[in-house]
Amino acid sequence: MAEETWWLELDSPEIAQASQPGQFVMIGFGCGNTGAPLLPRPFSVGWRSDAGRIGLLVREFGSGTTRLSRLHRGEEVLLLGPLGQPFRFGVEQPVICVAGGVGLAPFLFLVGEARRAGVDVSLLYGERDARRVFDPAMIESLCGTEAEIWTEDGGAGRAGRVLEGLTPDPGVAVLGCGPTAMLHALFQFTRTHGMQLQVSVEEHMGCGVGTCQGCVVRGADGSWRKSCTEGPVFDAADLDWTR
Amino acid sequence: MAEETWWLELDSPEIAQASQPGQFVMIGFGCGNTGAPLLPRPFSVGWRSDAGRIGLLVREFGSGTTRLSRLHRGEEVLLLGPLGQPFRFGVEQPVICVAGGVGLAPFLFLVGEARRAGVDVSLLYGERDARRVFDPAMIESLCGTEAEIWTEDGGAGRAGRVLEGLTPDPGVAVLGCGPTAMLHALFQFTRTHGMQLQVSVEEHMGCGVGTCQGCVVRGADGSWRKSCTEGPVFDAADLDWTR
Amino acid sequence: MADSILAQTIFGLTFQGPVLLASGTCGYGQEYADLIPLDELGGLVTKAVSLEPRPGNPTHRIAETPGGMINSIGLANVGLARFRAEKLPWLRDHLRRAQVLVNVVGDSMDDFAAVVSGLDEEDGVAGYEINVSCPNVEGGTLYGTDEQALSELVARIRRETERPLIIKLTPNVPDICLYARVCEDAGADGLSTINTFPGMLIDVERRRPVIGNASGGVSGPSILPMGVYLTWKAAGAVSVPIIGIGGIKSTADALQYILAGASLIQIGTALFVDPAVAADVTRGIEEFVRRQAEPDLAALVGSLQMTSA
Amino acid sequence: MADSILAQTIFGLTFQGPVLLASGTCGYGQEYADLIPLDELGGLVTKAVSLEPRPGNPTHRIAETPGGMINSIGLANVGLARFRAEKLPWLRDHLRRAQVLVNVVGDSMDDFAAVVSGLDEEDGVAGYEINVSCPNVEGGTLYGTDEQALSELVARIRRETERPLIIKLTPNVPDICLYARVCEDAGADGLSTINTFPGMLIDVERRRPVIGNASGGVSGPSILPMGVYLTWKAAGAVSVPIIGIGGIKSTADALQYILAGASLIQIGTALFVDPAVAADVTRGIEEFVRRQAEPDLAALVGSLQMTSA
Ligand SMILES: Cc1cc2nc3c(=O)[nH]c(=O)nc-3n(C[C@H](O)[C@H](O)[C@H](O)COP(=O)(O)OP(=O)(O)OC[C@H]3O[C@@H](n4cnc5c(N)ncnc54)[C@H](O)[C@@H]3O)c2cc1C
Ligand SMILES: Cc1cc2nc3c(=O)[nH]c(=O)nc-3n(C[C@H](O)[C@H](O)[C@H](O)COP(=O)(O)OP(=O)(O)OC[C@H]3O[C@@H](n4cnc5c(N)ncnc54)[C@H](O)[C@@H]3O)c2cc1C
Ligand SMILES: Cc1cc2nc3c(=O)[nH]c(=O)nc-3n(C[C@H](O)[C@H](O)[C@H](O)COP(=O)(O)O)c2cc1C
Ligand SMILES: Cc1cc2nc3c(=O)[nH]c(=O)nc-3n(C[C@H](O)[C@H](O)[C@H](O)COP(=O)(O)O)c2cc1C
Ligand code: FES
Ligand code: FES
Repeated sequence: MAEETWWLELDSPEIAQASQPGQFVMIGFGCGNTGAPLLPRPFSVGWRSDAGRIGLLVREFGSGTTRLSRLHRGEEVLLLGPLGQPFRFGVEQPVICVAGGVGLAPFLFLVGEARRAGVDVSLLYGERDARRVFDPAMIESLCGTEAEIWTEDGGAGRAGRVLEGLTPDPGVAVLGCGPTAMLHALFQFTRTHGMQLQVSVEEHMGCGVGTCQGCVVRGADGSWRKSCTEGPVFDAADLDWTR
Repeated sequence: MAEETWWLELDSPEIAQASQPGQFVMIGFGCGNTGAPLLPRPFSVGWRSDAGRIGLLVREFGSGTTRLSRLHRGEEVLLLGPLGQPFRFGVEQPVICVAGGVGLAPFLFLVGEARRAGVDVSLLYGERDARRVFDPAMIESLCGTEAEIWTEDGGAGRAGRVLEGLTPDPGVAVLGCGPTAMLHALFQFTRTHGMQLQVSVEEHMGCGVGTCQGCVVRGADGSWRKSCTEGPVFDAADLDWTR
Repeated sequence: MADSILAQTIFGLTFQGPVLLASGTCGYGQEYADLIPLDELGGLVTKAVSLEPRPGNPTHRIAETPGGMINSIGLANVGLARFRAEKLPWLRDHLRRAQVLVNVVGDSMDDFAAVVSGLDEEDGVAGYEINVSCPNVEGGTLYGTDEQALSELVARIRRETERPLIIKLTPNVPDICLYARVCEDAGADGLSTINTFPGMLIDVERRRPVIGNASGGVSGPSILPMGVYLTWKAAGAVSVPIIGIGGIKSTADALQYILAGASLIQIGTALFVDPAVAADVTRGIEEFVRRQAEPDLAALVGSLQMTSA
Repeated sequence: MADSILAQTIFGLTFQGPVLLASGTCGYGQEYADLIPLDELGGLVTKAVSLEPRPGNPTHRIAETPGGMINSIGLANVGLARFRAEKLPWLRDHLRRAQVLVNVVGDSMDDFAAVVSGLDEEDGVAGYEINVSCPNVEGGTLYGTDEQALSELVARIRRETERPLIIKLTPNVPDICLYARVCEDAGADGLSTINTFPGMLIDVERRRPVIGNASGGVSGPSILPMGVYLTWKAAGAVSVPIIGIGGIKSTADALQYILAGASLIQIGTALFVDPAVAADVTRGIEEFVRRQAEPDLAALVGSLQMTSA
């Protein structure tokens, strides 16, 4: 398993049944929890099983993910979801997923579903170095196909940034999830080459359901868009990429 | 084991070596702990081994004791101690220890030490009901002698309050630890019968070492006495029992 | 019947239970409709409504603090016209027993008055909670910290409506009693205590504030003792009813406010932690009233005893 | 040498490190002598010293709150005469590099002045921290919340001493900048921000306040964002150095204050959690300065950037 990144499975038949790739869940520890995290944290649904289980790819970062890393078998957490707008794709157009780091999560779910639906889909996955790369065998078993892996230092897969794996092709729909810098680069690339792009964005969240307006991102028209209900997946063209 | 009461052993050679019966330790979870308890909590040293281990008798109550109940083997806690003034006793005078509830803790330590030093010591131990009574076999093994057990409902040992086990005798030194109401009754009894009394008091603590003045109790002369450094064991005659 | 023991008439309105959802944490109700049995609660307070729409502050707007959170939403709201046209009809249709209070903000007395008078003919608005205490916008606490201005503002709004007028106070004053009395004297029907504390978090690696607007308002469990204290002080200073707010996430927390003198309470941040908390606390308070063998909830309000045991 | 990178001259005094122990949480030093390498710290601030001894408040004096604690010690202290006779000699003998600031309280201007003048001939006192911000005694924040009275008090004490005069401000005001400027204008050499927030906890089963004196001051991690905010505001309002206080329990917490403009910081409540925290934070700050490739700590003070990345 990749360093400080792990796979977490939770039983939640309702969420498993209703989830679509790109949607997320809020995971919290309830009002009885006295320590951090107070607020629930958003995680992309990374897989679901017919048996009513969802899988999440979690990378340890701060208090929320640290707390998740200490979950023991059988422990309960609060789950709210599935939330937000999924990625849109269809058999009529080939799809390339571009994942940076833990942004891989939604695509683990999407690639499998899309393939089963007969969509022509491929997955590019970049990490800084080999230690961070999520188990390729596990990726293949979840997706039903291999990912094209890139690492900046070349320690695993190809050497370079994941975008180098992308070939210009206006007929292809690009789906992106990862660090902001990567999404910016992806936007430039797809705009230059006239390709459609959807991205999953990340912003701090409060409620996860549209009440608090904490999670907004700037739209192309200057308005604020709630990433929890109008996103997290947006058409890149609808967002403001100027800052 | 008694309901919601358990025996906790911690390795701390320095504390084990230096502890005297009646002294306490502050147990805390450090500055990295984000949840309750924030402040460390005081616990009487309930036993020590030559191998450098101390034993505590803990009864679940609020956030601190709940957190302690979740300690897993090998986990580290912050220990400060031994702190405070111990009970004073000697071979020249028989000693009767009167424990109410988890106030049993310091006497588990004291009775064993006192017996080994050749002191004539006995232990009265009261609880509300049988379910709360700490394992008599364990008491005997720690103390080297049986405790006289009282429960209010008669479910274990004798029926009644623990004070009923006390016979007037001015030649005996009484040591008390337990709920405030019991200590008050003990004070009345010993004063009426001209017996010496030392008590271990309980007050909310901050620092445990005399800096914050949070833990004071009212002295007989109206002054405030720090229970962490001047106590927790006081001569009953030095305290204010009027309120 | 389960409700009757909790029912109270406050500000001339019937509240079936003491728990309301706090302004800014429940949107305009609809967003929580699937998760919270809104019409079984005491009520809800809408997100602030201003005369004109407000876009709100830059991002990040939210961050977690020790035992709480900072928000700097900046009173982002759809404005009076769209609130009336798009949000109020839903509330009117779906909240028939729960009371809807509209949280009102403005840059000037005229602004506040215009929002209130613009809603005063509308059904579905039970009363107004006047927000003179938002730390997230320039001048947001202006009226809340100037006795003279506050008095004029309350009197001015009072002329616009006969509906319950509740002033939401800032904790950020040396003596909340002064402001509480000013509101009562100027004709307010009640007080809400408290709004958030100004706070700031810094990302030390980047040497920048975490919050886009640099600072924001601190809410959540960490402010509970301050809120209980200020509610207790305010309750001792005025005779109008008080809504206690700040850090409530359990029955015991809510009861602290009620014993301190609050007739009603609001839950904000804890809704994010668990939307079920509002119903849980309502149930918990009911159990407490029964367990304490009190005739009803009202008997608990302000029943804190000050003599030692 | 390890110290030089952290050393600063503030108020005309040399502080070998930026960490001081906060008033009321380290007694008169001696109590912590076995646990904390006091003379390796920046310094400590004594428990409040008043002209006459004060017995302090009834019990309970301490309780835990969500992410913090309430204390209502009531400025219990031995009084000027005994402080001078019994406490100061120990400090003088044992703290040779760490600076000792004496926290001063009084009921009147004369009281404050008398304590300061009563210590001003004594060696071992590096300066005074004037406490106009204690929420635990009647009138404890009087001077801290009245600009005119504050100005007169500072001017009055200024006449008694040429030693550094630092005013410890209350967070409980609408605009701390006003009070910060008043102090600077009246001759203060620095400010300490912040003291505690008034708070209350209620034991709902007993329907009584947990704290013997009903309310007390809230300190600890829960007030961190408020303290950082107020330090940042105060630092922007005055040019005298600031000591940041409130909720610090880690290097990152301390750095937030420093980036916000504090030259020094104090740690209080966290000492109870772990007495090692003061030395740990000192070490952590030193590592941070090196890692950020800054010449020294002073380069970090107030280095918060406000433009977005
Ligand atoms: C739609 C969405 C899907 C995500 N999916 C995944 C995933 O599949 N796997 C994964 O590992 N991570 C995912 N994340 C990120 C995940 O939520 C972060 O790992 C988490 O917020 C970091 O939290 P922490 O508590 O560990 O760190 P903290 O130290 O508590 O927070 C540090 C950082 O986390 C972010 N953060 C803090 N509070 C919030 C909040 N309330 N809401 C959102 N972010 C916050 C900020 O960037 C902050 O600087 C997703 C985020 C979003 C918005
Ligand atoms: C000298 C001394 C020795 C003790 N020995 C034992 C022992 O051997 N075994 C045992 O089970 N208990 C012992 N206690 C009591 C133990 O400290 C309490 O069980 C504990 O404080 C309850 O803490 P909690 O966190 O579980 O409850 P909380 O809910 O956090 O606190 C509830 C109650 O605990 C007490 N409390 C809260 N904060 C503090 C504080 N900072 N300091 C002290 N008390 C506080 C108060 O009574 C409060 O109402 C001792 C107490 C003292 C003073
Ligand atoms: C995200 C968010 C938005 C808020 N918006 C408003 C608002 O528009 N008007 C208002 O009066 N209070 C607003 N508040 C303050 C809350 O209504 C409440 O007073 C405060 O959060 C304290 O309660 P809590 O600790 O239960 O959250 C907001 C609070 C949060 C967390
Ligand atoms: C037990 C206790 C006693 C205190 N006594 C004083 C005091 O005498 N004078 C004073 O100015 N501040 C006093 N304070 C306030 C602290 O110095 C500090 O300003 C406050 O606790 C915030 O810092 P912290 O969160 O690090 O504790 C006291 C605080 C505590 C917890
Ligand atoms: S997280 Fe609350 S509106 Fe999106
Ligand atoms: S606990 Fe701090 S002085 Fe006793």
